[in-house]
Amino acid sequence: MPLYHTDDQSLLRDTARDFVAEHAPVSHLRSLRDANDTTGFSRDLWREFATLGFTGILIPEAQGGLGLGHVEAGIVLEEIGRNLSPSPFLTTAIAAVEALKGTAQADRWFPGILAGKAVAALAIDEGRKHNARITLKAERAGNGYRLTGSKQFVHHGHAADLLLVAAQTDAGTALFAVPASATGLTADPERLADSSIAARLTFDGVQVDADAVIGEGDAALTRLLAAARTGASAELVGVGGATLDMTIGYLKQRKQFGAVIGSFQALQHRAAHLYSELEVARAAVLKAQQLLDTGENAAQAVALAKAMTGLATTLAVQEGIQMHGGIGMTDEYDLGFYMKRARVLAELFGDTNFHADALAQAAGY
Amino acid sequence: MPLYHTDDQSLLRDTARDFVAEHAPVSHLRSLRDANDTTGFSRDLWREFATLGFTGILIPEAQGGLGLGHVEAGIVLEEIGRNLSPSPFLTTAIAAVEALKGTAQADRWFPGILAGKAVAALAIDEGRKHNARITLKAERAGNGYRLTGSKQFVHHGHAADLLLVAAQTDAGTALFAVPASATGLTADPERLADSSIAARLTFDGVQVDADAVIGEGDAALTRLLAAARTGASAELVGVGGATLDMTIGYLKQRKQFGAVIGSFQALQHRAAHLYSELEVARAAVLKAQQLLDTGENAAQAVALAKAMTGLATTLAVQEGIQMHGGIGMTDEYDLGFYMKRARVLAELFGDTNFHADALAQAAGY
Amino acid sequence: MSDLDQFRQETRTWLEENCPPTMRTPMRSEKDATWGGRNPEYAHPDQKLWLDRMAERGWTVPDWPTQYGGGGLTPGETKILREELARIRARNPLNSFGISMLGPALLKYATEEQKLEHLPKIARGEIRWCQGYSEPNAGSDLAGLQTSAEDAGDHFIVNGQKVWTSYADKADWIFCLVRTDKSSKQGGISFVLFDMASEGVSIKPILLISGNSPFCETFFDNVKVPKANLVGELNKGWDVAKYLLGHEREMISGMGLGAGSDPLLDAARKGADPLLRAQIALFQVRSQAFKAMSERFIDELKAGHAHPAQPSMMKYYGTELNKTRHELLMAAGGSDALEWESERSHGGAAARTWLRTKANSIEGGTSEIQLNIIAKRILDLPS
Amino acid sequence: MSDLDQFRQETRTWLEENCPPTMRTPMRSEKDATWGGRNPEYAHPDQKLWLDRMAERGWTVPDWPTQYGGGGLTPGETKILREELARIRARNPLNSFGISMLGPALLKYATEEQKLEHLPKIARGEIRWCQGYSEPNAGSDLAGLQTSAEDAGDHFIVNGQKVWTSYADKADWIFCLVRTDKSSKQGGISFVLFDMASEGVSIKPILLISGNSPFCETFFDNVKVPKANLVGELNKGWDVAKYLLGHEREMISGMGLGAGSDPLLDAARKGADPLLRAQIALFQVRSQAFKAMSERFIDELKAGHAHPAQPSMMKYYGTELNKTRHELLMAAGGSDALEWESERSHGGAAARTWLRTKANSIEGGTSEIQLNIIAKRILDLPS
Repeated sequence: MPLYHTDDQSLLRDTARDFVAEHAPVSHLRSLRDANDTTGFSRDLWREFATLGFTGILIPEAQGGLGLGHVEAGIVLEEIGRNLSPSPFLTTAIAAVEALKGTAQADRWFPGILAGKAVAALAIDEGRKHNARITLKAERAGNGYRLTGSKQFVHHGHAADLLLVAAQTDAGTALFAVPASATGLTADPERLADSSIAARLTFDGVQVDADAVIGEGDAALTRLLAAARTGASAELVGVGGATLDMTIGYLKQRKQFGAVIGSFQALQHRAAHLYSELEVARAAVLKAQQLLDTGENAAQAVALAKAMTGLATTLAVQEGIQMHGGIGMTDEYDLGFYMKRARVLAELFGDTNFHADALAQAAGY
Repeated sequence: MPLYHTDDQSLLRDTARDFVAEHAPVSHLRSLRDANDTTGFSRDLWREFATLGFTGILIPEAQGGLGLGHVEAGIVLEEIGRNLSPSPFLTTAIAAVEALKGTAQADRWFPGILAGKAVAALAIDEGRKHNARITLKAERAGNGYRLTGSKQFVHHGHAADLLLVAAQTDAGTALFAVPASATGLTADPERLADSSIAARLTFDGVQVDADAVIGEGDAALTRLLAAARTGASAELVGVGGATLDMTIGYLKQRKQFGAVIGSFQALQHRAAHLYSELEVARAAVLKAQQLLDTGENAAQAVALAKAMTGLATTLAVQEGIQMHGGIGMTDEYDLGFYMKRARVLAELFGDTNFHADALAQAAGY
Repeated sequence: MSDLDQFRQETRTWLEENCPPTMRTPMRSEKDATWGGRNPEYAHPDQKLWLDRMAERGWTVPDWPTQYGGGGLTPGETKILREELARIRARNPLNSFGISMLGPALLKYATEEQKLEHLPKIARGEIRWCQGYSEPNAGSDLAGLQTSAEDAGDHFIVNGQKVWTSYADKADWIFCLVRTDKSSKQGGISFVLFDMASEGVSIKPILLISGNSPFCETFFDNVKVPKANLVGELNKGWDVAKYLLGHEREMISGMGLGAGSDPLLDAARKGADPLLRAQIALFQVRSQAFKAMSERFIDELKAGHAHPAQPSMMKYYGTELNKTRHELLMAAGGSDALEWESERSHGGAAARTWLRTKANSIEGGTSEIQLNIIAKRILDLPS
Repeated sequence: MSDLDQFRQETRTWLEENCPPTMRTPMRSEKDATWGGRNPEYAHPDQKLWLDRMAERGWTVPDWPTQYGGGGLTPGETKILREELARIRARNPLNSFGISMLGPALLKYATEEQKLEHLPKIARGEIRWCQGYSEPNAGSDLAGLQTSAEDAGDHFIVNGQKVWTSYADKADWIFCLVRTDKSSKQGGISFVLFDMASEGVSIKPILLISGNSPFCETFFDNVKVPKANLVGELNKGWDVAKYLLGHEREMISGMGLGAGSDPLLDAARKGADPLLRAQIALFQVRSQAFKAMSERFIDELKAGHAHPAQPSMMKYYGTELNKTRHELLMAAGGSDALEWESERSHGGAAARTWLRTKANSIEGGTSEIQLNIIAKRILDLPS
């Protein structure tokens, strides 16, 4: 498979670009924030995503979805990144769908997702840094399990209908599909720097049926995380790309010392270096998406994509702010939002260091 | 003590600068190399160092030396670095003198060092990377010890009269003063990339008297290494400083695209950044020298000096070569010699990573 | 005992008696800082006590002459005072742009009348100053500034707009660059002082990405400024501004030096993944070496050995370090550090400070400007 | 079975039968490379066998047309051939600037006669080429070149000097930029080919800091060059040169991609201190991502989607990576890697290669030139 978008994929990109830029530009995020919105995204927008079919992008056609792959999902996510659109798309339509696919729970949740009603959240992290240690306990109880423990950094965790919860059973790791309405579950929503809302969740003996288990062993969690990390990488590419565009635009327009600052060689070289890093990151992401879609072993490509986009987009926002000078520091200008979102995405599902370390371990050192 | 040179020290610098530039400029190193010299330095030059008093710079006045400190030693070393002068000054007049000072062996070796005859070498490393592990065995035998094991990266090890050897006794680490003439000692000289010669030494049951022990426990070795590392840092400052000067000179003279390339902003900013790194490194070195001289705990300042000069001078030679373009790659031009020497010095007595790691451990993480 | 030893002993005793214990605890937030001014804000009454006691001795500005409210200390005594203050971890009695920026410029360029008028009030924290340099179209390029001061006999009429005026909304007076001659660029600028309560001055705070508003837009609409408030010669304000910028740079570069316990080391000790640990370890090499550089710089400055453009190097290096420090702190803090409003995160202190540091390499002359200055004035590279 | 599947099967079978086992082992040093030419050097006789067998099928240049000595393969087939060669770790049958640089330019700009004359000899490795671009006063700035070609009826008389001519001392022919019009800068340059055995050509190898001499100074003293050897239009050699530089850049950027087993990973596995391990891990992120970028670039190139200036990005990124790779290898190798002549160190292989890589970001257009090109041609930033 050549490492670029097919004509169909380019067409999808045009559609997604127009739609997201029109319906959820940065001003949309800004207005949610300024209104002190407590949901963290617009449910209307989520339904519009459904109307376009986006919420079913990974759902098989036989189950009413578009039956497309991670390349296509990434195309939508990149536009979400470019516009900083608050959306449960990544957690719901990508990660949750990927985890539910082929399980008994798919029939229960896919219709709501296809309709743009159901929202899913991912309850994975237990400490301030993402890591492989899961301590939330799932004990056998009745004809199911009882969950006890806590989670944090759960985007949409307070507004979701469905929580995908990584837990520890007697037999090892397992992934649970827990309805948000379950008794004993409390969600403590926290606004983050990028105006998104992530919850701290407490599971106080939450009782679930046996069929809440959607995967035992590491496989299900790994599949969910691969989808989530690749998605976050695509979103980072969007954030970094938009930052570069904004910065290049500013360099061409801002005058100092009687010249457009984009004519200064030092800034040109830094911009060219940044462009290179972002292009390389983009390639790494597309590679991971394609491998996920062909069903090959994508573990390393996924880690690579997340690690590389973390590097490239972090550089993009740093250079973006510095090259803009004072105006980039103002809340009125959009650039700061990009820096904040980049930071959150870089941290999400493991940062560059986490994945680089994982790759080193996988390579035997 | 203010963190700059006193008037006396500045005077010494002028003397050292004139002397080294006249008697041991880069062409001196080049001619030794081209003659395929097997000593690695000029014994005539070593005697001239003695005539100026340099070889006794750290030896107390009561024992015939100048009774100066590490700041002054560093002033001479910086000029050695600027001119890439091959010399046993660092190993002999700095490290060995510091280790022998106050021991019974001082009377035996100081006169030869003061006369510019005796040369000392430091046998510390046992593997390709400097570390704290000493396995060369010193067993009690007769009225002394028998040494068995091997060492590498021992500059002047084949030409020295005296070897300072870190060994492991039943009681722990100890430092031995071993005459090069000892039976069972073989030196295998190897030319290094920078045209210096370092030996691999084999100790095959080398018998020494009990008074060959010039220090037990870590203290003596630590004192020797502190002097050696601070000295190597000063030499690195010289290498980096000369590289910067050479590069700035070239930037002012070389024309491309109808302008002097030093007028291109991208190169200006990189040169200014390099200048900053070198200034910061220079301050760290002076700090370490002063602390050694006042007898305060200098361990961290020494590690810092070696780590920081490794960073700064490595950057200097990298940027130097790149900004020179093709001419810097030719053997005919001196710049390549600076790159090679910088690499050897960066590795000597622990590289930046080694010392940064040591500092982190000392800071409790 | 030498005179200096005796001075140290006396100072130590005085500080023990006069520095309130509350003023020896670390500041919890920016609100704990003492800025003085006509409408001073004190989070704790001891702030005022501590300020008054220090001002009484002239020790808010220990090395200024006594006739201007200073302590009249020698460089050696000043150093000892600072060491003794650091020893007991005393808080700064007075944060002040008047001290760090304007004062040195007045000492060098002002008339005796101006000195006697302004310096004592600065020393006692009675008047809080702000700086009016940057304009919407003159950021890095100060020479492009347009705020005009027209000659109206015994006063100027000032019209125009400044941006990035630090704490203009809290300041009593402003030191300000104005254009007094439109025919030349740098030559036509003058340095004037005026009261922010003057008619025609209006202020609009700028909300920053950190959620705070330390800067303002400041508008001047026919503001009357007496000619007696001109500092230095007419049309030679550029010299004053350059001199003063040097001091601003030093102050900002000081941010590279973490004081007291180091949160980054604390974070590392709590456990960081191996790659972050490596990054922190290498950062610490530069950070600690820069501490040595700062000592050296101050010593050289005192001895008159420092290159006049060295403050640019210090400002460049120190601010870049500080940005890196907070990137590392954010990485160490993980998702905890991303919280923006929670009590647990002290109202998003980590993230807000991280974002605030991004301005370090912009304000007071961008890193790019400092690199230009180093390249041209120290390395002598051609334009 | 699809046609491509069948092609793969046939190719695999043919390679199994025709690639000598010795040619499937890693090269121990540069001497094991096959360069062909009038006076070919073979460290092993199988090199010749392997070259001849591949050339016979046109597979030294699989995608060139058959009438010029190529294999006439489609892009899909060419990719499969490369994959199958990689699968058995076959050595490159022929290293050649004729293939990597000159060939593509001739295919685009040469006359039919020129193509028939030169391309088959390139394909079969009969003629070894070198490139005459850089001059003492025209390094990054090729437009400053001075080697002149004067019109003398049916031929030119070439005078001047080139530097950094790779392997000029081993080359049979040169492709060379010469000035045919002094009145314009880039407009007055022509692209000519001539035999290095021509009277008036002399060569002096340049000793490099690595101790090797892969480059030469090349002098032309009234060298006669038939006008039939002009490629493209007179005074339009700049276009040919730019086209060809694109190919050179691609080739050099390929160095960022370690092939086969990775010595850096091997070193890391043998044990590196924690900070070096961290640096290698982060390097690997960029290095592996660049592998993906290279795939993408080649795919886009084939599809005609690649930005025409994208080779500059590839060259920049790939060469900077390769330099970093060898810095890390030196750090991992410690004092062992500093030995320069010992057998143990294979004659200082690590250090010499490390030093050699420093030229990667200089030759074929410096990193600075590539960044200029990216800034102007891709990002559209103004001059």
